[in-house]
Amino acid sequence: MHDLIAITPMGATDARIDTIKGMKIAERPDFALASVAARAGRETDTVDAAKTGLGLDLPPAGRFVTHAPYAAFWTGPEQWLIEAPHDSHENLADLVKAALGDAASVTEQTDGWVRFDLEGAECHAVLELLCNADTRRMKAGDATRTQLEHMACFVACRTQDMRFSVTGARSSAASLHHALVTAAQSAL
Amino acid sequence: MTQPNRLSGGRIDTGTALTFSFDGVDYQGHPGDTLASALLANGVRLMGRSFKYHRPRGPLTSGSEEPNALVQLRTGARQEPNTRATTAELFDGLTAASQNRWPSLRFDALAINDRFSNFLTAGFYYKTFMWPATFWEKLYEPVIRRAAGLGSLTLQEDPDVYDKGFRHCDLLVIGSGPAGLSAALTAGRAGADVILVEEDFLFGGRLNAETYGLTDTSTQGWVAMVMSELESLPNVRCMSRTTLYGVFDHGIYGALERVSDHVAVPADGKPRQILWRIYARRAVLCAGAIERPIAFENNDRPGIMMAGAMRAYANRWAVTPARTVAVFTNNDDGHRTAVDLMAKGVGVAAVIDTREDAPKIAGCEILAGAQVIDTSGRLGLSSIKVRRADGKVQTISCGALGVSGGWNPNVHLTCHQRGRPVWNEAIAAFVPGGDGPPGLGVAGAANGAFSTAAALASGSTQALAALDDIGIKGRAIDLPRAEDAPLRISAYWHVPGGKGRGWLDQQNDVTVKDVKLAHQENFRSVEHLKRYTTLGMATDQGKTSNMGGLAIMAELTGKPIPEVGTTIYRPPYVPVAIAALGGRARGAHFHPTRKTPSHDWAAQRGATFVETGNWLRAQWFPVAGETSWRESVDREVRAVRGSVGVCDVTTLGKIDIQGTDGAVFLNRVYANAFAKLAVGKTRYGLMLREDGIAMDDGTTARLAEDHFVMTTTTANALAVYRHLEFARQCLWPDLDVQLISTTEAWAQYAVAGPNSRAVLHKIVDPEFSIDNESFPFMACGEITVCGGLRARLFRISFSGELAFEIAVPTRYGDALMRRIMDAGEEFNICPYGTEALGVMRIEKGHAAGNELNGTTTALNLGMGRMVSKKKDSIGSTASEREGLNRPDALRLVGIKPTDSSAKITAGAHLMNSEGPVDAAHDQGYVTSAAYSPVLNSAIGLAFLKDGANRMGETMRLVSPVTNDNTTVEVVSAHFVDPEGGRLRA
Amino acid sequence: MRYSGLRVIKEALTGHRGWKPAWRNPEPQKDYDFVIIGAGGHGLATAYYLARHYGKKRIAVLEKGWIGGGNVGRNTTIVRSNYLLDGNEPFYEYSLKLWEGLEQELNYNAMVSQRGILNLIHNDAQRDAFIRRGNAMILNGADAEMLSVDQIRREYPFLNFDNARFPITGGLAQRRGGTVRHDAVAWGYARAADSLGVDIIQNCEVTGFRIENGTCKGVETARGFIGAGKVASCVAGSSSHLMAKANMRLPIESTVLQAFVSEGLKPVMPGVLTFGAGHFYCSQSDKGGLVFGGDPDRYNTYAQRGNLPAIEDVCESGMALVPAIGRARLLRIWGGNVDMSMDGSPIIDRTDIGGLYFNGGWCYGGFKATPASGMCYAHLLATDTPHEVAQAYRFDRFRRGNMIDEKGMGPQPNAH
Amino acid sequence: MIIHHPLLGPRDAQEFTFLGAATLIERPDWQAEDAQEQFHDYLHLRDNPAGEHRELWFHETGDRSWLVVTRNTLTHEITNVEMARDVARQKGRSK
Repeated sequence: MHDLIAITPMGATDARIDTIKGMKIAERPDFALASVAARAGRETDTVDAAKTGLGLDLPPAGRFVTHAPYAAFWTGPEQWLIEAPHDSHENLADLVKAALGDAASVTEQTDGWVRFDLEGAECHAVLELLCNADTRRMKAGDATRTQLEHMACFVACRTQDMRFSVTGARSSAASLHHALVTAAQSAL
Repeated sequence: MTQPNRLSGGRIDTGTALTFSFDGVDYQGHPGDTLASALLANGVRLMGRSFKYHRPRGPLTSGSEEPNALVQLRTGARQEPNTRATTAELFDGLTAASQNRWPSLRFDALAINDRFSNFLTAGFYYKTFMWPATFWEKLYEPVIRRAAGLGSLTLQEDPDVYDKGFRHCDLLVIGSGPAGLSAALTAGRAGADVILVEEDFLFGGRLNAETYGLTDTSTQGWVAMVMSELESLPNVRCMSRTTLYGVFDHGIYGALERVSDHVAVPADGKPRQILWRIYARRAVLCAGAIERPIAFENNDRPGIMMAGAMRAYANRWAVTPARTVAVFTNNDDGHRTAVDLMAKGVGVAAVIDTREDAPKIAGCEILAGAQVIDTSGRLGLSSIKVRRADGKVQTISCGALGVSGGWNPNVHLTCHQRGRPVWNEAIAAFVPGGDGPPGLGVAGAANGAFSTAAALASGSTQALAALDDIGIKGRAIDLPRAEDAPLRISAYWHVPGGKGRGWLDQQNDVTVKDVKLAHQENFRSVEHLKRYTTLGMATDQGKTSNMGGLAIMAELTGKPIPEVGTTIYRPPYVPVAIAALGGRARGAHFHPTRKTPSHDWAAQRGATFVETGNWLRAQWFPVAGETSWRESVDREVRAVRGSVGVCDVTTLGKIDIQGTDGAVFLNRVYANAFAKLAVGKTRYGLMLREDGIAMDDGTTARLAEDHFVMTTTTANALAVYRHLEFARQCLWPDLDVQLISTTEAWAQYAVAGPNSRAVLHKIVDPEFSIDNESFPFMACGEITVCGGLRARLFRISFSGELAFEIAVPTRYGDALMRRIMDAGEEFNICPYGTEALGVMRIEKGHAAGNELNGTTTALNLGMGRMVSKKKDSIGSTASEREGLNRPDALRLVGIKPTDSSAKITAGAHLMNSEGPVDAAHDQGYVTSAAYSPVLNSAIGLAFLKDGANRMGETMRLVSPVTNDNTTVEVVSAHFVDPEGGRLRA
Repeated sequence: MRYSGLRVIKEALTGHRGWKPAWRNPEPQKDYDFVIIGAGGHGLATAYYLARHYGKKRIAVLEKGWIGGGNVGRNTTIVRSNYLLDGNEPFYEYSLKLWEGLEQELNYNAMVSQRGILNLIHNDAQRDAFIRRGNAMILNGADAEMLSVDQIRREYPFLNFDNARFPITGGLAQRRGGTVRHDAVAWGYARAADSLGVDIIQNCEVTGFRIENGTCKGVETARGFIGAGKVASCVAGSSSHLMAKANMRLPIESTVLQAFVSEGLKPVMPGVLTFGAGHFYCSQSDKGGLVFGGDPDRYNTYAQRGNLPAIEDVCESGMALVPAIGRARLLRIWGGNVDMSMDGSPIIDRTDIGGLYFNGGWCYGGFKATPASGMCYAHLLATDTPHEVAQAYRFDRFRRGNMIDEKGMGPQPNAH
Repeated sequence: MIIHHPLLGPRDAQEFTFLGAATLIERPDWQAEDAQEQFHDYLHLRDNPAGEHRELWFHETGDRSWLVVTRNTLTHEITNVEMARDVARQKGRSK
């Protein structure tokens, strides 16, 4: 086993957590990610294989599903992002590839992203200062890709009104964090 | 302190006193006051100066359409020019100053312009100031510029923050007068998501300013009741201090919320304003109407204001501009002002009504069929001259005059998508033409329904119609009984005769005479009138002035008003602070910043960083004792060429390409052949645009039969990805190819130099051999490092040395960099930045951004032969056009100064050693230049006409703009190790 | 009638009764030697130079609306000749020289103000490119000057030098660049052309071309057929739309460029400023408004209005560069149709139809080109040969691969 | 503007990158007799209509789909949105 020490997208060894007037904004480096793209004409095979191999019903556009330890987001036509705990699934891409075989292309995405979870009663008030996603109408399991202070992000509703995750490009983690924190200070 | 013109009642909190200052004098007002109402209460009518003639000016209106009472609000970095005193909410400690005057508001030196007004008519400046030509910049213009302008900026950075926000609703209600309230209530009760926006800090609109309105219940009581119900509904959001400034496509509305303008300084972390983007499925415009003046001689003195404004000041703010007032009107609404002011104990000297059949008012002199023909009072109105119906002229002394020429429906927002209003003779005004923005209904006075009852009814009707459109069932609500008086008006625009000036646009000083002159000189189309006279180009966009100008032009041309036409109202409805439109994207946060995982490590070593595509990249790593960047860069280059160096190349675009047709796909998007690239091999690829011009280059590695990893330049990563998706989805939709960007997922480092293999031996796990046989130049593979961490290894070289690029999951990038540094210690490994990288690639003649400048072909780059003619690839056909293949086409060459101590300037142009130096004899230009510590000489890459055949030629290198010229020799672009022995070692 | 300071005084003292119409409103004749379609800046300038410099008579300019109502009536008033490529720089430098003598020639004060234009530089690659450009300008006889950050600080102390995302590292200045009162340009040319007998006919939309065996005989208009020896299209944003009536497809797409003006302010901006790391350029009008703009809306449109993303993008860039303008208010936004060509450079050329000529593809750079465009178009119409500084502006340059692509964006009009 | 994405519903046009006329899908055959002429027209000549226009938009900060949007260039009204991939197939494009 290698002995290299990982750092989070925010550049530290521990996840960054801020609490602003009851709103918790937590960096979540503890997930592994792998993208899945069905091979030409193999969408059904991919969906079936995901069901049998991972127990996941790959979701339709705008949705994500969870089936512990996995979760899957729709990211594009015939494309999904699979999520699992990093500690237990550091080699997620290999696991997913094994499950899907040649039905789909699988790409490791674990470190492509930074995820922040917003938790609190005022999620809408914060998010409406950041992006045009109509979070008030989002139910648990809704996910949308949108733009936030010039950054492309996923906004996913984990618990209606109460918990949202914002996932953006890892390299701009600090800019995304700054946007979330200033918006919270402004809104709350 | 007393407030001499403060009346009783009003919607202000007289229990609390607020102290404020205007032009250095302290006054008191109350919560609920605007700056204008508070100043009037204190007997101050003079609040500004006009633009051109610097005439004294007082408030004309009580709203955001105000052209006159503009002040500089606040001081220091928060100073804000051209703020309408009529909308500035009073707060304790407010400081305001008048503007566009010197030395003082009461005595303004430039008022001299007024004496010369006869010379300064519309467009006079187009006719003079032409001689001598150079005097314009030297003399005339500076004088004119200093005299022009209104308020001033401090030029300090605005310390406040501004937010942008996004809201969604089924129905957006714009304005909260009777129409707006009934619309919002109707939709709210129907369960629709409603947003109600109100420009004012009080909901209620005109109802706050009137004594008439509802007949059976208290107007104020009803407003309060409706608001409390709306506030209680979870599906309704009421936004006061929020101006709807623009209507954009497909139901996107721009609104500005003034969150903190009514306090001295925004609370910590809070924005001054929020720019809302409201996504509304439907909207109803309930913006009311704007009263219009009548032009007559000297109708611009402080104290002369709109009759409706005078009434609003009395009823809502308990203020009168003077103890004795008069009213000049052409319609019944003007009479309401007289009635209300009398009820407040203000003396009404007379009501001058242009109509012969003017109604009577008990206890008030009505002069029917009369007109105001002149006024006097230097800094404020003292008396008016009236021509009575019997032709006799009578002087009436009064401190204020309320003028009503009728009301214009506030059609502004209906024109934002070039809708044209139509003329309605009954109310002598333009009303929305029905060609407004899709999904935007209009109700109430904004639609010409002037009575309270009509406004209430139309608001509800419009709301129901809008909801029905989007499939929401609503029911009509019970509306209170309200006055339903018809507007009795007989159009009257200006008092004829007389030698003096009657003002139309009081801010820009456009008078009736100016319109006549424009007509005389054939500037008769509305747009010509506006542009020639500047009518309606003031900060109020002509809300109070355009109509009069049109009417007079109609008279002059003998056309009916609608045929003269209207100018187009454009966003914003009221001016919006530029900072609000900028939001948070300011200073260091203008754009996101992208950092590599070893950024902090590099920062700790004192690296200087440079921008590329929002990334920060280490440019060089200075060490103790180095005094110039050149020293650092030279050292880094020598270290790499001499032993080993490491460079963070994480920022290069990385695109994962999978699928059984991956090779076919690459073969089409790259100009050179890729079909036969073997697994475990990497190849350089040149990507062309369809027009045959080079777009990007990079290497692509084949990790498996159906798996490739493409690298792109840092700057083009996004554009290349978009381009590949276009090819995949639009050109060859059935190829089995999947693309995904993995730029962020992998940290990548170049380890370069003779000792690079030795260093990597200590990093790469032993089961993977990296010796020259098993891992030769251009090899690639998936490996593990440091005891099991998955990684990718590529044997590619930008520096021209024996080199590897090694990639690991980004979270381990920082650790790997430190590990490589440890492993390299025995070889004095040296971290190097983009500058050293640049020097080495120039030494090798590798093209980069400066060469791939969007105008160069493969031929120019010396890669003409790479473009395969045996296959179809993007750009190959167009690259054969004659103009791109001239015999003397530019070719990439190297240049060296004949005097090795001379420097080479990138951007300098090449000229033949003999002959003239000018554009006609231009031979080419330098794209990149550097000092090569290996050759101990400046070197450069250049595009030179027919360069391939001019090796050894001596040329002049000229750069007049930087004043350096030198003589150079044309050489091969491969300065170092042209045979490439080192990178294959 | 000649304009002068004395005249203004005389008229002032005699009640301004003597001022004559700046141009007539003639009835169209049944035919002309030259019919120019479009009374914008370029069309009017073409008519003026045809009559004045090429001694031609029987010239009409047909305008569907009011004169000067095209982009000359809605632009950001900048004139400059800071171009890079051989096909462009001589043309724009010629134009700038014509601007320099224009007011005296037209006897109309268009307020040509050579207050200078400054292109800011934010990184080394940009510096290299601007040095190359500055050299190309000087080698073509124009003026150019590289400024250091300190020099820029002295002239524009209020820029964001210290807390910038993309710090200013220098600038390329052209002192002879500046601004011109845009409407006055149209009026000045119209008045001068009219006085030479040119018929300027407003409210006369061209509805079609009469083409007989490959030759254009005249135009159908809202006011009937008007015969012509030569017909010259000069309608900027409507180019494709109009030429389609002659069954031509052009290397042009139309989009909208929004422009912005703030409320009047006392002078702050000495000259014209352009941001090198975002979409923002700015000057201040003599009336005091900050006149600024950025990039087009980037989608095809003829609607003459834009949308929020472009508006916010411009203001974000403005705030990033000049945070001191934050509390100034944006007064008005307008949009002009621009005919974006495939390489970002214009076309002044004959068409394959005899007697039918074309001038267009000015993208959003047409205003500064007005005098040279008029002169070169007049030259082409009068002599049937391209003017020496406009030889590159041919239709066939795309077929031959001789694009004039200043920005290097390729055949994607909205990117230029 | 709002673009009704066939899969994602209404999306702000700000999330998209505009390319140009949908005719860019119809890339000529490189082996045609008059390939040069065909590529010239394909690359450079446009109808550029004042009215209904079929055009390509890329959902840059969304799902990375290329869309063919039918939009009126005078009013900006959008009457149809299709997946570019489907349009390409209808045009007979395959591998």
